[in-house]
Amino acid sequence: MTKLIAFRIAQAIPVMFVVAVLTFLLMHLLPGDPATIIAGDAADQESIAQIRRDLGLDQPVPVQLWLWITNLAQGDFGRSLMLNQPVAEAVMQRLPVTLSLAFVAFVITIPVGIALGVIAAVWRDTWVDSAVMILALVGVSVPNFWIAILSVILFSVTLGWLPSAGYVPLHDSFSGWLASLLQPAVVLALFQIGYLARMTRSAMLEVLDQDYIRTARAKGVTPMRTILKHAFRNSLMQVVTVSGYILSLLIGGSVVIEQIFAMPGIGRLLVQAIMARDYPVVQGTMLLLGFAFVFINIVIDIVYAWVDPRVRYD
Amino acid sequence: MKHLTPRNLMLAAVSAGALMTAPFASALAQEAKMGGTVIYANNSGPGQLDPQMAASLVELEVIQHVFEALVAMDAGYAAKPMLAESWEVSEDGKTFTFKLRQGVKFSDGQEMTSADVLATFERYAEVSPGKATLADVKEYRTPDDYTFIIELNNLNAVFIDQLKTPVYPFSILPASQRDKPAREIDVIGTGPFKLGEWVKDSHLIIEKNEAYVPREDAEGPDGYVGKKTVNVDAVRYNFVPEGNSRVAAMQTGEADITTALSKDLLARLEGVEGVTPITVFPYCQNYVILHSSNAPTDKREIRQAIRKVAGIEDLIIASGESARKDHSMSYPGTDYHTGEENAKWYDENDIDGAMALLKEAGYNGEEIVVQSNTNYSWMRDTMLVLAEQMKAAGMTVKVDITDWTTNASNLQSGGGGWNVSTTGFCSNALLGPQQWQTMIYNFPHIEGNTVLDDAYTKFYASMDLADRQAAWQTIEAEVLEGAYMIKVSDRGSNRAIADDLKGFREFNMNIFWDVWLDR
Amino acid sequence: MLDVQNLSVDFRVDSGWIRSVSDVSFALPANSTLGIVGESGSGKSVTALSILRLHAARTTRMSGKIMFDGNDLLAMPERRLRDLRGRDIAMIFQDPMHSLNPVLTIGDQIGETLRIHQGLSATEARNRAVELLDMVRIPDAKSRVTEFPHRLSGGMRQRVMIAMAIACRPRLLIADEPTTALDVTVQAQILELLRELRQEIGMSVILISHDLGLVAEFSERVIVMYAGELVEDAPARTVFDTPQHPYSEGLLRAIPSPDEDVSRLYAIPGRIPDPGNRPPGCNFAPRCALAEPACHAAPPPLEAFAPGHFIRCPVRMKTTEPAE
Amino acid sequence: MTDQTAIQSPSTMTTTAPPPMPSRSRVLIRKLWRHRSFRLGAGIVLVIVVLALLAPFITDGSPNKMSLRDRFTPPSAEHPFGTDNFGRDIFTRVLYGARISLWIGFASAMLAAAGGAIVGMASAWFRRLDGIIMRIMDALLAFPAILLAIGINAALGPQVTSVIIALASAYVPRMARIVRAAALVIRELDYVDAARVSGAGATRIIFRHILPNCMAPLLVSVTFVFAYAILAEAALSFLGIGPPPPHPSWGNIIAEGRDYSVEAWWIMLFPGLAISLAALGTNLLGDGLRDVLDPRLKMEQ
Repeated sequence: MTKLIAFRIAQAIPVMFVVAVLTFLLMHLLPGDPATIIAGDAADQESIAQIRRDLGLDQPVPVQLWLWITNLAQGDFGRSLMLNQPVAEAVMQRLPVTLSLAFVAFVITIPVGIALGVIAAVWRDTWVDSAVMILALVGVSVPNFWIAILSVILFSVTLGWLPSAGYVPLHDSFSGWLASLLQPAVVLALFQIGYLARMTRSAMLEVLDQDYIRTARAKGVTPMRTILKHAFRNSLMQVVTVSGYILSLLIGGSVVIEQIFAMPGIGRLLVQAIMARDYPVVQGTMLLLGFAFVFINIVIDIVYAWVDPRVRYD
Repeated sequence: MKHLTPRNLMLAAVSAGALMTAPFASALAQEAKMGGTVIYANNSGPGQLDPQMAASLVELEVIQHVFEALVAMDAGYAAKPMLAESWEVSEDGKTFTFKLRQGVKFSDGQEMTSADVLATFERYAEVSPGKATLADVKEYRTPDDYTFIIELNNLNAVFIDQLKTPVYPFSILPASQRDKPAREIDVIGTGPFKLGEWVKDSHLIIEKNEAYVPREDAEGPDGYVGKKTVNVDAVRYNFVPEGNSRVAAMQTGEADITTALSKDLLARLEGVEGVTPITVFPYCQNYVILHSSNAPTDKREIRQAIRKVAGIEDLIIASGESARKDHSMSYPGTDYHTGEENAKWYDENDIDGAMALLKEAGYNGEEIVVQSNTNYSWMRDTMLVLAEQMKAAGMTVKVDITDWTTNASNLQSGGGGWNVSTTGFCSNALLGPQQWQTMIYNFPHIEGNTVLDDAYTKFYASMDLADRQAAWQTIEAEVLEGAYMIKVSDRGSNRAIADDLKGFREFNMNIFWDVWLDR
Repeated sequence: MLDVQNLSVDFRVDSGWIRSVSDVSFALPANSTLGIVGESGSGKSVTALSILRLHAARTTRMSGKIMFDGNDLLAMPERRLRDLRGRDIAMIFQDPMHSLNPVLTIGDQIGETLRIHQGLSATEARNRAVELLDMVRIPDAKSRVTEFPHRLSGGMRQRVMIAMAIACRPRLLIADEPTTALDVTVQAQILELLRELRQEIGMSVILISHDLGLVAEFSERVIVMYAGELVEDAPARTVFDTPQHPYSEGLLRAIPSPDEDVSRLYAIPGRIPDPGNRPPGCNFAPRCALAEPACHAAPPPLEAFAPGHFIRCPVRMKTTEPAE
Repeated sequence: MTDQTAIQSPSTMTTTAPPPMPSRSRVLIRKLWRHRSFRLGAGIVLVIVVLALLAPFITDGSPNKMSLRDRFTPPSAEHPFGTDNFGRDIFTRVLYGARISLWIGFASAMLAAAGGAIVGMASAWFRRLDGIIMRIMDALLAFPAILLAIGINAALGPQVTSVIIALASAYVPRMARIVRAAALVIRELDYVDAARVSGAGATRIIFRHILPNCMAPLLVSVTFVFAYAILAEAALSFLGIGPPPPHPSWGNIIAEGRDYSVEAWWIMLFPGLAISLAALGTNLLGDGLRDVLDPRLKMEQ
């Protein structure tokens, strides 16, 4: 297992390097000069040129790339042009927000999605199944930012039940944290719940068709126990396989949700940085996200091995 | 006052004209309550707080609370001493002697002296994009701890007006910051607030500065000057980019004050209990910018044709902003506001005239690129409507919507192939012709225009206001007649304030000294 | 003990219902052995699964009666039937690879039967599972009990299946092609094991296979099924020595004998008819060398050829005298 | 019912040729038609496509025509979906938006399929490249598609084409994986070997034998990517990096209407419904295709 992890990380490094270089080049292809934005409207060309010099933006792109990579090799992600703080610090400040959002959404998605999928599979081809599957289909078909806006109008503006925007750090107040995350997390989770419910249902149906389910029934095992003990454990493996994908979808989806709910997370950082041509931030964020996703996938591999005995031993 | 409906209030604000009286003045009659934290839902947050590098409103709004300058704007936007006790100008208009106030403390407890002032100016001349102001300085002198003298090489009639600028403000920094690189100072000032917690992209808190030494010779607050008293414990700026969310925050009471609302969003707050929507004038002026070095708008007639088709009413409606119509590049009621003689180039709505001009210019369907951005919807929407108006007069228009960074860079550099774009100018119109100079030349990319060059030379050399006004009228006429820029509107700032936030004074930025929470 | 009367099974398909097993009757006294033989698609497995009602209820329709100890299993509420499953009637399946749950240990899976029906605690069940593994001759049972199925060979897995089936000492064991998926040598061992356990426990066994030789050797009585129908029902020796139905004969000739060349192995020409597309007359007629015009016209009845020997073949009924 | 003895059963050793079957495609079409969700999905998609194509005839043909005096008109007989802040008719914009959104969905799904087919084939055919290609695909797969699309789209600048390229690139890895898996299986089959022995070149084998057999899983994923792309376009527009205004893409209409979501709810309601309906229809259609064409693909999507 340790070998596998080491191997996966080793595999990821060159790929991340390619991602980093590509991001760098793509970013520098963009028109628009960050120095203009930093200087402000009232600045003249000379001041802008000076800012460009100060930031090293007057160097040729290959030189900038080389500098960036050599710094990167020493663990220095550079300094944000707009935020005037180290990229690593900027990312680390926002990471808890995005992770909290993704985590709460994940915690909502997994049980709800699985339960819906199991229910649909168990009552296959009945109205229950149809109802659940229609819901799931709606979940994967409705744009989440649209739902988010409608939800704010309903739950925050009209009913006043939940805060409309903002993020309360966990260490400030747990209930505040949860309240600030509940609405965005539920909205964010809708697509994934639909996806997971659909997937769990087919996984369950496939498992329920298996011979060992017949074996269990032949032993006199109750239907409930058959589903929970015999079928579910097996379909869980499929679920684990996609849970990494779900988590990465959640982190991706948070880009839009953070925007609507004014949450200072990675997604908003990234979008702002692209808009403002804050090159170091875009590059650093993409790179760190890449590592995060590699890490998530490794964790998934480990969980998978834990769930599926066949992998554990081999 | 209590039962004033928002609509009446807006009328009140409108009739108040350029010199803002405080419409909440009656609230001052009540005894101010101490303590509490004001929650301010702002549309974005500062990237940095180095005053000498600060041009964006969100930065300046914080900086004005934490720092102070020798000279600053009063409520009527005129220059008044703040950290200076007073100043004297020599006969030849070249030497400026500032007497500094004694006993003024930085928030770290150090007393401010002329050494700090000197360091500030020296650093400014090196790092600030606004350093052109100091380009003509011959020398600085600090004969004692409380005297600071600036000597210029040439006469500059508006030097003091330049020093009061709220953009790249001449805020006094401790001498210890003299050699700090641009944007990397420690945030220590003499202002009534000091910087508290700051989580970028999330929120920023300014706290009451207990060491603050107010100006006792004034009666009360007056723009950025006067006697400032802090009643609240702190102000928390929450950065909420979505207008919808800011409005929702006001409706739910999560915020006490918000800003940057479109006209339609502001309307949503009308009739909401406990919240008063307001529109603050003067705030900014909106212009259509024409690129005068890029074909086909390098032809004066074609630019003028675009000006003639611009239907201002529709542009204002489309922008979704609360705006007033006015032809001048200065605000009504201020020294440089021009009269009817400059009004004939405004809101012409003359399609026939435009077509005649096009014919005269030999226009033959050449593509005119209208550029704007997705980040500021009022700019985008104004340009979309203008593009339709131009098409109606037979122009071939290509709409190119980019993002703000590209748009802004192109405006600055003249690249990107644009002919027509738009932007708003906020401080320039307020502060007078000297602040307009860079913009007027830069954005339309004007080269070799002797009318403007001569008029500006005359402007700086005139000690007499009437002469300066005459020079400015020439400048403004050239810009508008030549259609380098097309004036669209005086745009107000739409804000909303909770009714229990008392003592609020309307100003171009939101100011939190002398306000208090009635809870 | 078990009396199957006029069992018919229909399955739902896209276009409606099709009959998979039609009008099958047979009986099995206590402590006896019965073989069911037929090709794939003959309905033998369907019949076996019907006894425990293991078909998907949604898509299956069953008629007739399956009497077990005087109770009709087909009419019994699911809850009561569940108590019978694994306790009184147990079943082992053809494919030991897929019949064991891959994510549960074999001890867990064997013990589960005991915990359900005998209310044993987890530890008790575990200990019993070790004993049972011993009983099915799995070496080193104590350590094997915590293994997962994928660690065992096919033969071992089938032994585990058997251990699971006999855990509650059932009175009836249904073995559906228990050796088909296994090597020839392992096949023999498994059958031997079944035989020994049968004696030890004293249970009845229904052995289902396509291999007439194997069934005849193991069982006291044999029924032959073709296209969902019972075509011959007789004592095992009779079916093996003097089968009367032409289909039984074909099955018998298809058994490879050790000294024969495999390439010359006999095969019955043609295919078993689709359940949805059966001929109007005798199901076997299209493949039958003896078929007469009457065979194609109407389905023949099951008739007594000799005492205790029934066949569904009017031709043989006419032409052949019972031996002895 | 699963009686799996067929292969071992001695009696089937000399199986005769199966009876002639009706042509494969006809069977598939009949099966698809019998599939309830396919019928429903195909119906929805068809209606949207027809409305989009007929947009110039149903409406006055000018989605960008402004009428500032008629701004914020609620839905009425004249403006069935109301008007927006420019007084533009939302119904017209939504119909024309269908053209853009469907085109983006269709083009990016096709481009992703083509790209995925090339990469997947290359990976399956040139075994030496397989490791490298699939590692890169895995890494890209780890990135949420929307992030990749944001990055690529930002670099290409705001145009419809960049949105298509960005979304297509984001979904190439998924497609490549599916094609590679299918191609690897087929590659090992006897008839491909036979073709190779008979001297058929790699291109011929790929195009004649392998590619047609990857079509089923590819087609199924194309429908799902189509649905994702419609949603992703809307999200990109919402973030301000979609097709540039005044293009009336559904995402743009919502993005422009969000400031008026309370007072003029119709601006964002109708395009939102349109997106949901289009995605729903495509998903239903995809479910049907999957069930019929490729029942084993269930897990992939």
